[in-house]
Amino acid sequence: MDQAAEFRESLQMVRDSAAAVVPHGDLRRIRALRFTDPGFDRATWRQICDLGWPSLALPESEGGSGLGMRGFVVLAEELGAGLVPEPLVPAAMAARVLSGAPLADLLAGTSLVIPAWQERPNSLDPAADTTLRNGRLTGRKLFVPMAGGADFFLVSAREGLALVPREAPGVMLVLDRTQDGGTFGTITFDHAPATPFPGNLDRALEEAALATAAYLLGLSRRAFAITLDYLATRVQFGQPIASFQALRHRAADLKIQWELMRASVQSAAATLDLESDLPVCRAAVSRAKARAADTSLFITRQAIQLHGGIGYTDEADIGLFLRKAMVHANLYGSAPLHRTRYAALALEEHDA
Amino acid sequence: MDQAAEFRESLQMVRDSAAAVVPHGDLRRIRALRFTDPGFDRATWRQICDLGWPSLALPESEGGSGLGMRGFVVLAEELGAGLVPEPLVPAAMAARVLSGAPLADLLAGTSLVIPAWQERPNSLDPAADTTLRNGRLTGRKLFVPMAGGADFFLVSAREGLALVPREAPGVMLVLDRTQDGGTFGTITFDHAPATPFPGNLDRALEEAALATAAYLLGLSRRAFAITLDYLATRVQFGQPIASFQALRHRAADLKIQWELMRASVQSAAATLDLESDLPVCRAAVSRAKARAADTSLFITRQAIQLHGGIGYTDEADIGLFLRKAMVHANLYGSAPLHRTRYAALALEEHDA
Amino acid sequence: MPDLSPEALASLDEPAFRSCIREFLVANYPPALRNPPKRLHFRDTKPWYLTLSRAGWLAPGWPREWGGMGLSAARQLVMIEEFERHGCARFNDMGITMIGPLLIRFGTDAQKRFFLPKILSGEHIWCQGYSEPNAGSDLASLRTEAVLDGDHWALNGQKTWTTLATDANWIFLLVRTDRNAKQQQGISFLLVPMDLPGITVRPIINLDLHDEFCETFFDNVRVPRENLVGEINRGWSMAKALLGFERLLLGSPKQASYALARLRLLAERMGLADDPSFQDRYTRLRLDLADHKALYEDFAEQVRRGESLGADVSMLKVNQSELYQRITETMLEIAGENAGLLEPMGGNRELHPSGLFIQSRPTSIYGGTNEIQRNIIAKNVLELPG
Amino acid sequence: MPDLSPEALASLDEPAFRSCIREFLVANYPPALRNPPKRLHFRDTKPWYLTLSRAGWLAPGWPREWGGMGLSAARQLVMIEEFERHGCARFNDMGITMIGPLLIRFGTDAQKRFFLPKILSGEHIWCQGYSEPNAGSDLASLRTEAVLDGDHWALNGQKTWTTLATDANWIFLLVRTDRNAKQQQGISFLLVPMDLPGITVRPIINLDLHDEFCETFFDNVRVPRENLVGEINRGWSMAKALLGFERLLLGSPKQASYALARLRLLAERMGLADDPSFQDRYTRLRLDLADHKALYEDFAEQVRRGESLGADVSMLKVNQSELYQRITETMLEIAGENAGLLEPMGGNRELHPSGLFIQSRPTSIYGGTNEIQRNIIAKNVLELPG
Repeated sequence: MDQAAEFRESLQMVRDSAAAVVPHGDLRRIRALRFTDPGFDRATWRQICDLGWPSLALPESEGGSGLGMRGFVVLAEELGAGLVPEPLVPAAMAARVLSGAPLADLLAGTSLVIPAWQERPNSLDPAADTTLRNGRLTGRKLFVPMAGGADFFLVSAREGLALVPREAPGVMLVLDRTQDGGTFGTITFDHAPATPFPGNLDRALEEAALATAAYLLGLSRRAFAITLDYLATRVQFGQPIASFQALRHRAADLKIQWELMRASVQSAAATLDLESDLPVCRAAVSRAKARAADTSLFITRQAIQLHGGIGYTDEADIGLFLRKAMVHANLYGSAPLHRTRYAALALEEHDA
Repeated sequence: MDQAAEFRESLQMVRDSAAAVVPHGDLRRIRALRFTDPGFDRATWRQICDLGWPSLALPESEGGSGLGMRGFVVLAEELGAGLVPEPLVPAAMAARVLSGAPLADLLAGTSLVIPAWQERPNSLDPAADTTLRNGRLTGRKLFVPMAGGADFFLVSAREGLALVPREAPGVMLVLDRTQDGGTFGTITFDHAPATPFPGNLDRALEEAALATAAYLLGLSRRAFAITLDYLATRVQFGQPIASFQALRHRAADLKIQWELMRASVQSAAATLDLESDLPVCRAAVSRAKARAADTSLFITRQAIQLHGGIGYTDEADIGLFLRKAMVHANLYGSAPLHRTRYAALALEEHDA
Repeated sequence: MPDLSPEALASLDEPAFRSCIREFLVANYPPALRNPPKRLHFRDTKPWYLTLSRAGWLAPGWPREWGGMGLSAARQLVMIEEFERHGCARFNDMGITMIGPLLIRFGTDAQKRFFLPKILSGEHIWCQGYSEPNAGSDLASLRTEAVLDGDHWALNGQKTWTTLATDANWIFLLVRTDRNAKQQQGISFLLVPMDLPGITVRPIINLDLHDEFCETFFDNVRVPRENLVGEINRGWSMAKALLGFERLLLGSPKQASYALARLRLLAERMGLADDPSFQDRYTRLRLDLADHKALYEDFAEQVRRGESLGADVSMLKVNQSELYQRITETMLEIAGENAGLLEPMGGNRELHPSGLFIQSRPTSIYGGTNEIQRNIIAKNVLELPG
Repeated sequence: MPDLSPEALASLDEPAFRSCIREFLVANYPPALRNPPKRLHFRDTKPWYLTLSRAGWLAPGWPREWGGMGLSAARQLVMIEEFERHGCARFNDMGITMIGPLLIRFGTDAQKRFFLPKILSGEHIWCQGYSEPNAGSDLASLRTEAVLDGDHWALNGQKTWTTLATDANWIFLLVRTDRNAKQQQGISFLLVPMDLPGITVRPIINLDLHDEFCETFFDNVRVPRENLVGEINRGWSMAKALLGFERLLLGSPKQASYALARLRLLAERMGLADDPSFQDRYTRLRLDLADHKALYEDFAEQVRRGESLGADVSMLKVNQSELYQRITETMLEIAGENAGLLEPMGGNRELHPSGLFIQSRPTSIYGGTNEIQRNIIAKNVLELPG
């Protein structure tokens, strides 16, 4: 077996391993966790840590799998297919930056670290107004995913990064519910005690954006599969509605769009693994994230439409996929933001 | 019969009268005139003048029908349905401005006056760099439709309008062929003798833009009708292809788009007849022209696709409609130009 | 305050009529109920229902002899326009719009005398039982069955999408009364009190997390024989005959128009009001709405002239719902992370992109999916063979 | 100049192989023929054909024993990519891509010895006779018929879309040889010299006002019996078996990529390069192209691994053609009045929006319409029932 084939096989193993947390087709756990606090299951989170997923994308020298982002997007795709609410993407973002004991605790599943970097809606800019002076952090962070379940926040400040315990004095957390049953936290830090940490979030943000695209890829795949099943099962006018050509062509279009999304995400992952030039990586991520945001909403909207009335009930699982897409499509940058960034970053090709 | 019903009946009479020049379904005359000089038939032009069409939109006091633009768009729609190449729209534009003997000669069909006002591509601005000094005109005009058949040009200059005989010294005309078999003239005036004429083209340009939208409406209607016939006739896999649901739904979409275009054009015509406020009129014209440009190309493109291979032959009439739409879609402002103008002109509605 | 009785209104010209309605709404409509984000229950709309009832304005289309306003279709449209403009909530109107007209046209005198006053007084609140889990767009598959057993119908089956069934004390049903009849034959129209033994109502939580819809189950329910309306086995023909200018309303620009104004508000909030790329998209949507309004006006004009609407009115419904959806999709796209919020942004009901996005979804499904509408256009408007 | 013989090339690694091809093209390809706006006739491409023939490069996929290069699919792809990158015109390649492989696989020794050298020498120029006026996507309706009459086939019927038939001296046909067989059975593969009595070729002017396509009529043409290839009544199976990685090429990003570069040029000429609304649209098209290339690469990678392509390769063809068309539609939209010009703007072949718009039209029709491709995806990829 050549190297490329071996790599493909390793990716397949990652994909298969996701079944540990994503029981095929059964969304009862997902339903039960909606609109609860913290919106995910701590036991499952520990299981995820035992499986080594938060560090999957790290180099082998740093305790990772060596499969890089190509491995991580395969995993994120599978978790998306299962609508898994546990905060793997933010935690992996933290793992990219942390080291020493905080990293070990995070990876052991004993201490969940969630980055809190955003101060404006629809922004990818970790530059902050938040200040860190004399070990005290002051500022306000928005849209922190699953913040209610964090033990620590990894906060970006003007002076650099800092770790703040969630329970520290001066940390005020307000939770807003999201359409998928999770939460966004708004966190106000008022002279909260904080431990400075070296490094920056540049690379971690790109990885989180791409992993979110992969999560959207997975949820779209499953939404489409459920819809195909429905088309094959639902009978109207004496025939399965899958036999109606207009719906068949729509399904073909959804398939093409999904494959474009897949190719986009996977090629961006390869770029992140093989390219060191940050603008090139950013262009690839923007391309994938813009595509994923648009296409996941397109596919889940069409999935509802193709289900007809039943698709508009909360009982039907298909709606869970739409709601998840609504929340994740704009995380780590909306499609317009990424298109604008792509236009600014990507070189024009002159070879055509 | 109430007034509204009477008016509707008058419009129907205009529509019926178009049959004089538009033989139902027979495009032999149109084919024969393609790529000839001047690209239209002078005898037909005289017939058009005999029917009083160039002055149709004028008030009764100025020799018109009193049916206004609502009447003129009905006529233009019918001429579009027949792909009539005779330059009614430019001539009517001239008729709106002219008076006295030049108008009488134009309306009698003895002297064809074509406006030459454009100096930049995709512009609706009749403001000109051309100068008119001491009865001599100097400048350069672009995209003058059917210029090869004109007897006079009605030229916009900084100092106002002027009439210039085509054969005057200092007038150089270069013709470029257009995809529909007609021509665009580029005219260079080098101290050409010219007769100043009062007035401006503001209103005339709006009317020409709207009449062009109506022409596109008509050609789209006929292209769609031909396509429906083809769908009902062409057999594949043992059935008329009209029985395939994907094509049926496509046809339904084309119908909806056509009806939107019709409603847009007809409501804009009513606005021009009933509103004196120029910005309000311009917004209505821009709305109709943007819609007509987009939709006529959409419908004719789809018409080719639905015809399959035969649609890509020059022998099939359907291609004539696509080529006509390609030329007329951008006359008197492209869709992007009109959308931009609409955004700048149209009041936001706050009543929703 | 001018005289607002139906008799007095009848003598007014259109502008005066219109301004009377505006004044009435300003004076009487509960401000808290303007533009509600979700369909309201009868507990919320009851005071308004009774206000209309007292004014004699509850049933614009019914003849005056039965307590209606006796308005022409044109005048009813004016009323609807003004109610929409004011942001009036839809109340439990099935008695007014469906059962009243049905009984007036096909009912016995006894039925009219019994039911119509109780609708106007708010004593009877009706819900509709047409759809079934396996008979949505396909009425031939209707399975809820009524079998005559002495003086009663024995009723068995299940209806779905019985909107606000939990509010209603009466339901009207299409039921199968002849198993052997083909297609839409063999279906009858039955009126059923909701408190009969054997009826179970189960609210369905919808995608908007609202309990507007219900499933209603009938298990050997015994319905008095005289509760059948009109001829037996002619239920579907009667139901169809009632489809009047109401089909126009499915294509009203109201929802898209409301959404577009909210889109602009959202764009301002997101700092995009002058963003050229947003402006471009917004202008296209404005143009789409303006042209939709022009098309709607053509159909409304038909109604005003007293003409009946053809199958082509389906075009309005398809176009409106898809435009409305494009607008709310644009909202999601520009809202950033706010697109995922369950509640309105900053508690401002006007800034709720995810809510409006979800509410726009079923408009291409209910009242016959847009796929069914396109089938209708292809068959009945374009007359395509096959 | 390095040794460019097929033998020498075989020993090179991919980058070296690729750069050899580039050098060869720079040195040998006629500059005037780069990126021709229309399909060229053999009178124009003949010198290049013969250049390739002399170099032994004409038939990359044929085995060396028959004068080919014996390249793997992966190496053939490299060659194609480099030819496309250089803007090489397509020549009359039906002999190389269709008949050669067919005879090599299914032909008799006599057929191979007779035909293959004449293809390589340019003596035989082939055209394809598959489509008929009533059998486009529907091969079951094929009606051109060959009836055995002694030592000859009596051939009657009509073929259409016989591309560049006026250039060809041989045509290969799918013909019906068994009237009673069902579906795609009963069809055979026949080789016919164009100079036989009873053959008429009529060029069809296409929408691009070019005579690329022809109709070809057969009126009692007598074709020698031995001109049948392979088994009788198995023609369609053979033709299908030849569909190899060439289906990938129908989805190559080449056309869209070329068009996108021209769109940018046009935007600059129209003063729109910095227009935000254009930029927004242009960026979307760039992203669409980049993602199409990523998808294309996945299929190309399959070919490089030596795997055969499945029905899902249809997705590439649909997506490429519609992307190409969106790009040329954008050209028309921004070109102003220039969109209507018959000839390139200012004589600059790179600025011809209307020409490219028209040329992009048939890409969603030929090679199986996109409607047929979607049928295939629904049936064979998604395996939808019905």
